[in-house]
Amino acid sequence: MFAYIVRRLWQMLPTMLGVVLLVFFLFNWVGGDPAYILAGKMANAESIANIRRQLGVDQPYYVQLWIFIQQIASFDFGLSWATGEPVANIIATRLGPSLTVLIPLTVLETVIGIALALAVAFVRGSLTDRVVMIACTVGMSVSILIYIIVFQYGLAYKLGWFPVQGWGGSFWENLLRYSTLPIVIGLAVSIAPTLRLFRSFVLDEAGQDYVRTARAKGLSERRVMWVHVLRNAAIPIITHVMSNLPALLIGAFLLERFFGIPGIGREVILAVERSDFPVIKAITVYVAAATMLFNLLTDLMYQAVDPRVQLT
Amino acid sequence: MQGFNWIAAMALAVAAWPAAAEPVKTLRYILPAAEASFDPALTRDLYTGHILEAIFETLYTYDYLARPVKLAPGTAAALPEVSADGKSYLIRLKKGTYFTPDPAFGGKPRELTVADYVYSWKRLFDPRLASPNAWLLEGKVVGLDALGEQAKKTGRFDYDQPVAGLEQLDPYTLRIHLTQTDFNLGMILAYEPLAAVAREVVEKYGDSKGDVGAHPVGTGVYKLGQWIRGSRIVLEENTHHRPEVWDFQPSAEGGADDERIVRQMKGKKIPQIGRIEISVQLEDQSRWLSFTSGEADLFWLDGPLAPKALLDGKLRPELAARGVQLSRSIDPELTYYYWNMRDPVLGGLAKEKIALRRAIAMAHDVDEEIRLVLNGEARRLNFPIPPGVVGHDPHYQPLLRYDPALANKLLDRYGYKKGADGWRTLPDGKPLEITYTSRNEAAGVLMAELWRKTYNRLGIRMLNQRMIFSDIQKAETLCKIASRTYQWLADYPDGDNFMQLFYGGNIGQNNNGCYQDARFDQWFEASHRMPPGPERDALYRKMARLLEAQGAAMPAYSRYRNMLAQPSVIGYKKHPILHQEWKYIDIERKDQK
Amino acid sequence: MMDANNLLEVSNLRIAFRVDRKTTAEAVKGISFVVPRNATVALVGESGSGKSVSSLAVMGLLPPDTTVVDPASSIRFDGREILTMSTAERRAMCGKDVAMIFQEPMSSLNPVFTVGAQIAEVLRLHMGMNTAQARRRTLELLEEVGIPDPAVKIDAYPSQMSGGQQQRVMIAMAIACEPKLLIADEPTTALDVTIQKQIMELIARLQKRHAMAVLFITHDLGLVAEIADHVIVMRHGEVREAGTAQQVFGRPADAYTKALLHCRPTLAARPWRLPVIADYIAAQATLGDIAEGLPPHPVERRRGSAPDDEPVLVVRNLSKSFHLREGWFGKREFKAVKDVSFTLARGKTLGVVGESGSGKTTVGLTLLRLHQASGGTAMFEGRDLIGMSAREFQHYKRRIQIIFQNPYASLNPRFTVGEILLEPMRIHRIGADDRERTAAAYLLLEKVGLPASAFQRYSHEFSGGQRQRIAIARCLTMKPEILVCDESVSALDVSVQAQVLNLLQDLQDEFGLSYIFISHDLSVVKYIADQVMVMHQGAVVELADSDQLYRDPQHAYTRALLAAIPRHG
Amino acid sequence: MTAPASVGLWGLAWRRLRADRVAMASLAVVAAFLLMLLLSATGLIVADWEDEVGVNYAPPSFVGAAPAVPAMVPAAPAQPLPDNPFDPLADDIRALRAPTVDMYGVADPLAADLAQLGVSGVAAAGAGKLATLPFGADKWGHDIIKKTIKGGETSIVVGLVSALLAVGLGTLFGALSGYCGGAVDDFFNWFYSIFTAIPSVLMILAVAAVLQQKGVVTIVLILGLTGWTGPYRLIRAEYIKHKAREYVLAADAIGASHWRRMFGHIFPNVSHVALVQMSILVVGFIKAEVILSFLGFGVPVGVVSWGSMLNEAQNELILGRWWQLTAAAIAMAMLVTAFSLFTDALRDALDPKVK
Repeated sequence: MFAYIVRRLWQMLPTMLGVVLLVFFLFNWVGGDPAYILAGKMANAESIANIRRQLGVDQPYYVQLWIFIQQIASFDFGLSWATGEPVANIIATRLGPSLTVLIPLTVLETVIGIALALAVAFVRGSLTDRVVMIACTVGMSVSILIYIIVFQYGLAYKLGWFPVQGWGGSFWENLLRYSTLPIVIGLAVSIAPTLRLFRSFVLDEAGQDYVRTARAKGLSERRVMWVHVLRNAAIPIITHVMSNLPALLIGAFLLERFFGIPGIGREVILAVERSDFPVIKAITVYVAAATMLFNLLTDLMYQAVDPRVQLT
Repeated sequence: MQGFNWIAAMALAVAAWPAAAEPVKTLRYILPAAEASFDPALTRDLYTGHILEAIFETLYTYDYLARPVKLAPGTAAALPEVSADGKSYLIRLKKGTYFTPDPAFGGKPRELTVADYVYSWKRLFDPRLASPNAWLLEGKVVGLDALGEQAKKTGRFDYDQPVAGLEQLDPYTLRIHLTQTDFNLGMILAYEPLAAVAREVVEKYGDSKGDVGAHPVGTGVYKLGQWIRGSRIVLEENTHHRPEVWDFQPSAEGGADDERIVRQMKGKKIPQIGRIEISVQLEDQSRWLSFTSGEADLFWLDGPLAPKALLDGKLRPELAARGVQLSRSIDPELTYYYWNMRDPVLGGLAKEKIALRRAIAMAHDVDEEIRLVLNGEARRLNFPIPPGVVGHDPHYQPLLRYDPALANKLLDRYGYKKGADGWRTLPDGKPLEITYTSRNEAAGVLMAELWRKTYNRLGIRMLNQRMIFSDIQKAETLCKIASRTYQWLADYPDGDNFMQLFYGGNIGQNNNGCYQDARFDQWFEASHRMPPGPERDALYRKMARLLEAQGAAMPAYSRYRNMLAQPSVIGYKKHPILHQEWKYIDIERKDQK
Repeated sequence: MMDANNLLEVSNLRIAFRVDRKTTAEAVKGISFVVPRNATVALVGESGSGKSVSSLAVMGLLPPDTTVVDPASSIRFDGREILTMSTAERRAMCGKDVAMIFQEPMSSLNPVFTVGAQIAEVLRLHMGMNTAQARRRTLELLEEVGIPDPAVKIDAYPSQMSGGQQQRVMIAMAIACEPKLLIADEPTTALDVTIQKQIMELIARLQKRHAMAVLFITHDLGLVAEIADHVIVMRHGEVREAGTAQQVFGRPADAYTKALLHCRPTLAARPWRLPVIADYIAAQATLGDIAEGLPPHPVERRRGSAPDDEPVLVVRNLSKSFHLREGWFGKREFKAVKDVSFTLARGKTLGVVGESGSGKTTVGLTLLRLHQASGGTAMFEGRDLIGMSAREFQHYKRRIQIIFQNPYASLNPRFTVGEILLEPMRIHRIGADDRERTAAAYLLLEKVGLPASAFQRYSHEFSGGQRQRIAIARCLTMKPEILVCDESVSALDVSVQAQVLNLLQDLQDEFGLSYIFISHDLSVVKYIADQVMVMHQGAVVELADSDQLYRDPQHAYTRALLAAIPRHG
Repeated sequence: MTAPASVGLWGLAWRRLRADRVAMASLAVVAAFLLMLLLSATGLIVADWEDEVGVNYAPPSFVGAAPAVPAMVPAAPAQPLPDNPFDPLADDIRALRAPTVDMYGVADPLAADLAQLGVSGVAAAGAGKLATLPFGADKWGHDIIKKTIKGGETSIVVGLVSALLAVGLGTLFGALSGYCGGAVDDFFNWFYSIFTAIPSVLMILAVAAVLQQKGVVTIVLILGLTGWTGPYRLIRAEYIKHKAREYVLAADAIGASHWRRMFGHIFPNVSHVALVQMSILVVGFIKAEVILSFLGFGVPVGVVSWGSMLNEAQNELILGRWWQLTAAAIAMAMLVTAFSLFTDALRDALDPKVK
């Protein structure tokens, strides 16, 4: 097991290197010149040269690349160009709010998705099934932007069920007061695709021979679904949920912007708007690393769920 | 629904929790963009400026009510004594101003002296800091620039080395020696990058690569409380601040409103509001819904939201009925269009080029731009110096007026013939295409669409180039932008700050149209050395006319600043230069939550 | 009507499947049969005969949304009508009174639960046992079905067991509640012959010990000869013949039954041509009733190698290893074929037999260089096919061809039959132009017994046997000298198998082709091969003339294989 | 030539599809959109969408004209230089407006020309503009219905072209990777793992942060270059699966070249995967274009897309001008729903179980 983890980590290195090269290529080569943003409104050539020197962007590319690699290895990406805040600090402090929304969202989405998928799979092929699936498709075809605008206006402002936006200091306040509506919207947006996906996972399994065996044993349909099918469908479900998490961290930026949640996604957009390259670079590299680690974690979880998997 | 109720109950319980310990008056405010570093030397945006202005203090500030704006002493005891040649300023400090307590001072109160200002100004020239605000004093103070040059060579900025131009007569008295005549230095000294920071604090928390931007320690009325970056900033009253009392006179144009404010506020201690809670909200809808649902007390009604609250520049009746107050002022800002004088197609002083530029200017419907792009939230401006700024001429008549028919005739006359496809060519038959550059965001798109209509009116092909801000700035300093809509917000409310936009010596800095004309430059240099007055105004009028006649640039408008206040806010009036007025106002909340 | 001695009475069972909104396809056309208590009844039929559908109907396992059971149908179990039972009643019955085992034990067991848990689940459900009781009983059951070391295997997952053990687990699960009826749906088809025999014996033993009835469903009539008391032969959803085993095997009344009995090659005889169903049906139509089937062909075919055989392919020390990645950079070698040597004579057939994993298929693929050999030589016309470059081998490709096992996978589904036949000729520039090639293709279609209209149709429109003919025609376009038949008839129904074997034999007679005939079916190999090579775990254990090998096997493994062949008649 | 009874797999799929009523209905909707696209792309309809036919924000006819609008329109042409109605100095300016302006001693280089040409005055602005339109007007007075159709053209083209690019890349890479295996596979897998390690939103943002040129081509490139991973994974798996299939071995045995096996034999058998991926991506990309527009990657000026409309209309909604948002959202939802349903049916119809 340990050897397996070590080997997997070792295998991540080339990918990580590729990510680093890609990010470096994008930002240090293709990207615009940050000095002009930082120089302020009365920029002259001399002050710009000075800023370039301070940022190190006047160095040859290979030197910059080496510095970048050192930064990654030491987890020190220096300071944000826009705010002067240490990048490591940015990531550390923005992660909490993001997770406060995303973890309950993911858990609820998964649980509700599974429950509905099994319920729909009970009546597969029926009119109810078809109607639900078409409703899901319609639900998916509306842009998330519209969900947010309408839900915020309707539920928070008109009905006053939730605060319009905000973020407080205490975890419980954030979770129970400010995160509720973003989670509701996140659920409304994500439940349709999740349900469709989970349904297909469940139906794939429901067509397997062992399900026929289970029925031949005289098991109730509920037990067949919830025990025999679900346990097998859990494998693709875990893959889906786990591989989605890191992407969701960034993907929730619209929610974070509209509801004033100081999370990672919002920070990325802010950084993009301010051309704050160190922040984008760091987040990109770390999210890529997180994605890879999550993949590893997923594989480790397989072992718990699926006895056929041998991690060697 | 059981579950929902339970959650709601929990939420209420949680919400009610901090309420018990809050006897202080609290003002809630919204910033539409995230704040940056709280280091005055590094500030570049007005959002951060709000906070800096509250925490740090400059030598001078502005009178709250006086219009046109009037300089007033801040930490200085009085307005500066300026020598007749405008080259020497004598400044005295008020005694008894203290920095807020900080471990950097070893637990002892620390009084503000002129050395703090000298230190803060030196910092702007430290190459390691690469301050974007050095230009405020660049080339002005004797010996200060040399110190920066020396640091570039040695790699270390010597803060202990005295500067000849900054003569510290005693801890409370400073004499500044300027390299040339400048009557505007007082206004520059009111600009928040020149506020005082304490050397001990900077050295404790680290400069440049350090973290002093996260530990603002100033002498202001407020100090930083809770701070969740990019989300929530809480300012608390600095109880050690030197005692001040609200004492302003109503201004002539303020009328009944000013009278009321004076009546409500006069004699009160500054500040009345003990706590400012600022939240950062990036989306228009979120901000607006926050304000209307009562989650904010003061609201900056920017751009796209204006029609929601205003109708023909007045508060909508339903809001007025709720007692919402509107404070509306014109920003000391100039929006103008420039055509690059070095552009091969547009530039130059040849007559057909002037005709081309003036025809374009005449075909542009500024009023439509105000109506559609700005939702009516701007005032048409014919003169390059906006209202509220010294040197503005309200009676100036524009030479360039909207007349697309005439513009087309002018182009016909100068040989810009229309081809078979309906598009004009250059007089020599080459294709005519003009690039208009705008920012890569919603407003940039709208402006480009409007300009496309203008060029379509003339039968000229327009290409829209959309770039991120930094790239535009880079291209502008290299004279590579053909035409653009440019906005300039006053650093200090004097015409000089606007006319320098067209000064030949500023090409590569902010003369983005790269306009250079010997007469203009000569008039500008002359005006620069004059104190404000009719003589200087006359020069400004000639300069404005010359710009128009040559079709180098066309002033367009100044935007309105609309602030909404909830009924509970007392004594509020938007100041055109100050970022915020929190210390001058009061709030009266019956249901103090 | 109800005979108390009959455990299961199926009468007038009529089942149809909905194809789309308008059309339905009838799979079972009003069949009736009974299963007496304590008896073993074999339900025999080829694919599409409706035998499995009938058994699934008994268990209520047909997909409810697409199945239409005729209301006049009746299935009575132990006196109770199953078709009108409530779901709960039926559930209580399934797994307790009636149990079922399936063809694919691997996929029929839930991969994520231990076998113990899956068996105990039935016990807890139907017998009301608690966990400890169920575990004790599970151990007994595993012991009974012959799982070695049950105390360990009870906590094993299905994937950790062999196919035979998995089927034993299925059986243990089925007999856990002492059912009155065990339905076995092709329980041995997916298993190797030696395992097949063991499972058959196990079922027979358990049937006796537990005094239960067994409904045994199979396509292989020969398989049930030893265990069935009653035999029901089905075809196209109808019962063709029903009777006691003695009666059906001894005096079959129906032509189809006879055909089934005789189409399959036996070890005992080697007719010049195998009889096919059409022969019997035609005979029945013309002669009315024939007591003994068709008279056997007068001449028996002689097989065997002769000293004057001209060797066409000489294989020496052929080996093939696969490398499995292991560890950081390490690889593990797996030897699939170990030093195989043989000589193939012109116009003769070399049979290669072995169980799954014996490497017999790999030998074939390696000879065609579809797999790269790890070592050895294959001399063809004095050139080594293994050692030459890929470019050189391109010219030899058309001379050595292969027919695969799965007729459904070996033809490109997006090509018409015409395209399939023309492609090799175009590649090897056989024929002057496409017109000539088309003419050749039509000739070949005729030769393999397909109508000319097949040329423009797609392979999915053909049955398995027809597809195998197309595959043969494709090979023939290149006029090869050697044809590797890799389990080419194993996936076909018995009656079709005979047709294809006859075709292969005809072609050999006509063109003098040499075959390497790879199969797990010893009877078929005995029939078609001159020489037989027995492979086990990648190595050749025995190579001899076929008659000699079957008469006097030298190696213990060969003997075990031969002993496992079911015999009848 | 072909016997009527003989139908290929595609033909069979089409038959199954035709039996599915939902599929046919959604196909009809998609076809209608494509027809509209074709007509508008060739300029047969809505070529005049840029005409400012209505007053600004003219409401839909069924709502009725906004009361404030007619009051404002005639005011505009009344004065050559319209004053800001709330300009406190309006009267002074009017009073002071003289036929000639004071030049303050600055010479006007064009004085002579202008004197000859004379002042022509301003053409009446807003004259003849409609107070209401069938589904209202946008900020400029463009007819929303025409704009929506024109916007659909851009959005669908962006979706189709970038999906084509993504699927093309994914298929090519996947085919090479799955078929060749070994080092080629390792290389493409490395590439794939890099692209999937970075979430696509972040990838798009990163590219957004650095890219200079904005426009339709940029959007297509961003989407296409980040979207190839999904098709790649599936096509690669299919190739690995098919490579070992007997018909491919048979093709090898008859001497078909690698190229022929890859694209002549295997590709037709995996093309349905590419087709389904393609339609999934079209839907995804049409939706992604909205988000890109929100982030300022929108289409260039003079071009309209549903994304740019939604982005524009986002702020109109809180001002009570819901029609542009509604029109774009409904049009998009209709197409996307129909396309998704069709994709589902297509996937079922192409179900490779037939093989």
